[in-house]
Amino acid sequence: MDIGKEVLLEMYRSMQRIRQFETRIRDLAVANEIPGFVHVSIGEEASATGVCVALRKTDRITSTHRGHGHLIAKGGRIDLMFAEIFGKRSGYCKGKGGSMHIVDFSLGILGANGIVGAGLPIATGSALASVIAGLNDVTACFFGDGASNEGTFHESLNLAAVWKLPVVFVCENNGFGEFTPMRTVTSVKDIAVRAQAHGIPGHIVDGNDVLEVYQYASEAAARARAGEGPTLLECKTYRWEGHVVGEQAFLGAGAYRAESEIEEWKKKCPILRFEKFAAESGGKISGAELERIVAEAHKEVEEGVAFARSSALPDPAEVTDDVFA
Amino acid sequence: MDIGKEVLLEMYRSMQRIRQFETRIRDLAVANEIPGFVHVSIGEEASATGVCVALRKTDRITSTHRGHGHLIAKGGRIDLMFAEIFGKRSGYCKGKGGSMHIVDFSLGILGANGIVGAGLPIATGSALASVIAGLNDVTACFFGDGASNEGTFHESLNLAAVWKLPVVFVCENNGFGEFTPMRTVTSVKDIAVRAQAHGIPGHIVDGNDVLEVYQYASEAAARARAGEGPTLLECKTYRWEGHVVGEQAFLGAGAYRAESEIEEWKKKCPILRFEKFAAESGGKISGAELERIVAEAHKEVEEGVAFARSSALPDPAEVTDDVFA
Amino acid sequence: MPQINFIQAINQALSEEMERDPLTFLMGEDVVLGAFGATKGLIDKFGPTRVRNTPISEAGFVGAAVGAAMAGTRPICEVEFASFFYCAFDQVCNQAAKLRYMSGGQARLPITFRAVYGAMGGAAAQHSETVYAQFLSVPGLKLVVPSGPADMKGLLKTAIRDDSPVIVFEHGGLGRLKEEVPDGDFLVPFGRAAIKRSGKDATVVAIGAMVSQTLKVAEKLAKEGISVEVIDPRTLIPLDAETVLSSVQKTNRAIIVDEGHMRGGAAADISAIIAEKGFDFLDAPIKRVTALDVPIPFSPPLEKAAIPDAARIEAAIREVCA
Amino acid sequence: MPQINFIQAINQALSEEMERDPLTFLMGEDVVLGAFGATKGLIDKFGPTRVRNTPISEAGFVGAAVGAAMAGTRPICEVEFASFFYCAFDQVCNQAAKLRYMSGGQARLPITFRAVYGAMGGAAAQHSETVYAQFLSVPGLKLVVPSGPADMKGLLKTAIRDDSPVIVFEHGGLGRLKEEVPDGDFLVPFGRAAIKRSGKDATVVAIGAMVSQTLKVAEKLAKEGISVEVIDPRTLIPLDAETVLSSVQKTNRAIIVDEGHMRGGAAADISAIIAEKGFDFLDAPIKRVTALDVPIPFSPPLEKAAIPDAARIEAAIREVCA
Ligand SMILES: Cc1ncc(C[n+]2csc(CCOP(=O)(O)OP(=O)(O)O)c2C)c(N)n1
Ligand SMILES: Cc1ncc(C[n+]2csc(CCOP(=O)(O)OP(=O)(O)O)c2C)c(N)n1
Ligand SMILES: [Mg+2]
Ligand SMILES: [Mg+2]
Repeated sequence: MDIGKEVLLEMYRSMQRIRQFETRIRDLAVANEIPGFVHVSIGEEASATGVCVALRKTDRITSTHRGHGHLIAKGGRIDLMFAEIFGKRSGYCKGKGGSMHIVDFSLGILGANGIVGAGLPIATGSALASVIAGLNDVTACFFGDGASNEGTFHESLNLAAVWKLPVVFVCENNGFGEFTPMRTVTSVKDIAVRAQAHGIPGHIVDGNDVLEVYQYASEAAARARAGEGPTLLECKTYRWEGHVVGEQAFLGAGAYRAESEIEEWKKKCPILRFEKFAAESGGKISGAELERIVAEAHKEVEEGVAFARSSALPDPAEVTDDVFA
Repeated sequence: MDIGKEVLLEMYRSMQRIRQFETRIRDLAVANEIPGFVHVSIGEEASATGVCVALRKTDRITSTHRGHGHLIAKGGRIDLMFAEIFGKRSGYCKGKGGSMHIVDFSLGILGANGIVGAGLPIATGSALASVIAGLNDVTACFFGDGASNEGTFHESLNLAAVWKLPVVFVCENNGFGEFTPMRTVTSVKDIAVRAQAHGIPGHIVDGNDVLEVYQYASEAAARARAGEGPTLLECKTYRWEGHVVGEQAFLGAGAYRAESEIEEWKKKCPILRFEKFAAESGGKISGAELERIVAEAHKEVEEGVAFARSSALPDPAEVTDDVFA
Repeated sequence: MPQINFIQAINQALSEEMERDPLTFLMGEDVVLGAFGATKGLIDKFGPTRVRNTPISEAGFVGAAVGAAMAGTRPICEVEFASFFYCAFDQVCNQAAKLRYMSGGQARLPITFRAVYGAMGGAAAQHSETVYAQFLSVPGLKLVVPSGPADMKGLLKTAIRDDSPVIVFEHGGLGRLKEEVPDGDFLVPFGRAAIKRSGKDATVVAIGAMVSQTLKVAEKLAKEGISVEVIDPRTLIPLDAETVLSSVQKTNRAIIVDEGHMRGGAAADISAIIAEKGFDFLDAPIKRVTALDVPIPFSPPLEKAAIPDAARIEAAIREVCA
Repeated sequence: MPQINFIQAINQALSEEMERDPLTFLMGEDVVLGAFGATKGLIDKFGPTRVRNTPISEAGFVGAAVGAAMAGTRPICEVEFASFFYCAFDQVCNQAAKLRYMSGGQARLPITFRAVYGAMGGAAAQHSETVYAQFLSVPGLKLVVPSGPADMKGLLKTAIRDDSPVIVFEHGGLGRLKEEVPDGDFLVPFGRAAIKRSGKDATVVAIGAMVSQTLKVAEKLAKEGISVEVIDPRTLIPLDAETVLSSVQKTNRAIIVDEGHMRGGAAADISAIIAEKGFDFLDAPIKRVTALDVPIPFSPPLEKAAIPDAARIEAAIREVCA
């Protein structure tokens, strides 16, 4: 598969925006500038990016509690995300949702979700809507290895398979659910195998290789669009940071995984990997181009933080708005 | 596997008790002598029997809304069952449960269940209790093809697999969930395949061949007892009667399946099949022995009906008993 | 006006609204065959794309309704017996009810859930429960409990056109109840209670199947000169508290009759509103006539003892009027 | 007596009861590490057979607790945040709550569920809900809401020894609240309310985290000569209605303060009991101070506006005492 330069740069831009956003959010959370729980996806940028770059603007996604990366990859506005996570009126959800509940309907982002596994039936329904309305939009559904043990995972795969719905199920297997190693609570080594329980294709994907993710996602999306039904992609990756920002404070380092394991995975950084690919691209992509993207992302993030900080908090009177349509 | 004569006769007795009980209950329900919903398992006697005969008295089972056969096969008392289904004080549950909720703790029957798929986690927990208490009892879990689309099915298989629990999952695939053909709502042709999603053995079993069911169940129970974990058995069978007794009254015949299909399956009757086997057993089992069993079952059923009819209804004052321990 | 029954009223409402909006569709277990009548024939009118049998996966297909609604369609989702909602509670309570609010008003969730509730004669604890109380304190849901065919048609049509999640509870015992129902576009608004009978001595708020029971009792007591006002709230959320309170202002006595349980039930909810906003009108304690706080038993004499009947309704009215 | 906090009290109760009965075991997500302290160290004392990390499968492991209990063990099942119960509602409400009754008293279900509830600062709608009202009208469950470390220890130990399913709700904001807690075998019985402060002008029934808030307000009002009696029911099922009613008989005024919602909430439940059984004692409307009927919002000023605070509690007391 020959990937055009524009698309390649788009991938790098997405990964940089995610990495810098998440790093900044982490630091702001540690500095107690942000209320509530914050889950970041540093180290997992390639799966969010590879999938969303393979989608059309009119396609939809569902996300998770660790959703910043998915939203950014689908085109989410960093300033509105910061504002929401700061709890400001100018945020995506007027401050009502926060980190775990960011939504942007204009971009087909049906939402992050605080309930593990809840996004799978919702994504399946979103794909069903395409069939009902006669549109050929695809829905991509992000979820974790832990979520694949929720009954909603199988109920959704079954429903999508039986009705041949245009949905791509993307499992980001980062090896842990909270502080529990995936292997200790999961009956199979590879989540992709579970596709066999529903007679649909299941692929193991190197989740730190944005190009490989992009290829599998493109094929799965094309398949879905052609009316051939769902695909399950298992992106093997790893989360560098804690399950929730600040966990070190009460857990201490090495509480549930070895520092060395983290270091091993940092060597497999999806961004470094792409930069290596670019360097070997025989000038197709220049270092200068990448540096400009890094700088642009940095500027976008800093402007986003400034926007969020300078924005007003919601008026308490708004608390009763938006319950019913 | 060489099966002793006592065991063979026990199988025949069980199938006869089930067939005659279910036939009688059906007629009583049609005659409006019984309140509520009644689901009978005529034609499915071999799966209940083959599994339960392979169990020990101290082993446990969970059952379904179509549970009479499971209870009888595990040794349930027909008189107490009739009394319960008639809503009498002398019934298994003092009239509080009815057809869908019969329980006999003394026989390890943890109960029929009105909620499809609810028995799977309960059976898994019953197996967990064996591990906690250090006993080597096995739990067999009956459920239907429809139930295998509930999330509890996968959550239970996963949990049992990860913890290597002594449970045997027995799917009675009779081709329908209510009036919906299994193939129209299920992503796979064979439920047994779903064992692959949990790395456990899954076997397709001729559910109308009590001997084959007995063999697979014996192996699965031995495996569970040896601490090697759960097995999924899919018993292919068919229900001769409606989903619920009386459905013909409002559906009419042939509403959702061809009469010819029913006739085809009646030719595969598990009882006839066993009688054929007996006839070819070279005198190991005589026709007279089988006739005696038929007569005994008939007597037991008629005495059970008489007991139920002559029993008293519960005293309304008992309505508030048994809520809390 | 033609006389039709409860089930026919549902069928009419579904058919008319699916006719009206091509983005409306129906899904649930066995809706294609429509064995019990409510969805019968819809498959022939609207075809397999818009009338779908689901697997037995309540969380899965209820959640699919949520996603389909957010993506611009208008699902009608049937959950056979209301107690099966328990298998999909997260999708109803954490998702459908909260997504609009959490998204700051971005999400529209035009979903209509239909389910059968109540004791109908030996269906036992898992098929006889009156489940709406469990949704009362989940902000974001609208709860509808029609007491007869005309309200059923008009309220169900309103529910389908509503852009928020609505649960329509159908009492399993009312199926054959007949009355005159307007043809065609007949809508009953939410939040408007019906004064089923006016009276001056006591206000009885009755819900769902309890309405007809209460009217019979009121009839009887009228002969003795006890004049009972019977109010059917029709929708529990939104609730027409004004109509209830102004009735209590007139009668100075309040009784709530509900098939749900006493503890934490809809009767307690309405009683508390009266005790807070209508206290000064009251000359007597607020009585509740509800199911006993036990799972609904199977055996008919026990089931009868568990749920409210005419005798208990009558006794309660006499007590507060004494 | 040693001063320990809410979390330490939980840990002590769990450790002592698991010591006491070898058939007691603990399961839930991440209970082995016990990141938040409640289950910390139990793995070292009791080993991997009795302290089990579950997959993220609430229906599966809650149902496993039901089966394990029926098969003779005594599970303690942790469900992190109470709103995750929604994923397992069938196993709690259709199974655990009903199986004893449906089996005519054969089944014993000694299960203790633990879960965190309430707004704790920016956890948003799916992690801040006060969920006990949804269980109030499900007969067969016992509901416990401790307001401090001592009650937490004593009630949790009682829960674990109880042979019926019990849900113990722990407010997420009380974790560091300290008080003196008796060592060793200290049990608090169910169905016995605590009079946290006696007074004569008004009765305030406060639940869970609202107890300490209400006591502060009572303190303040005392200085102005308004004497408030504060009652902590401690268990919602069984409920000690007698203590509440005799207090209202003395004060003639009743207010209920609860972090749950107004519609269909625990406050409505208690209000209705007073309006029915204590009507003649009352000189004023029964006020409820509850969360607004909205999903709990994320942003702190909105969250603060949504849940009851000292100002609203004070205003309500002044209103009924006026
Ligand atoms: C239904 C439900 N159960 C439990 C939780 C608590 N929880 C939040 S994130 C998480 C781990 C999820 O693991 P995984 O799906 O692998 O996603 P990851 O955090 O690794 O990205 C858990 C258990 C929840 N939010 N929802
Ligand atoms: C959770 C739940 N959903 C739906 C139902 C209604 N229902 C009762 S039996 C049944 C069909 C079950 O099919 P299957 O599991 O194949 O068992 P079978 O009836 O074929 O023996 C359904 C849908 C139920 N009782 N519980
Ligand atoms: Mg993970
Ligand atoms: Mg079946």
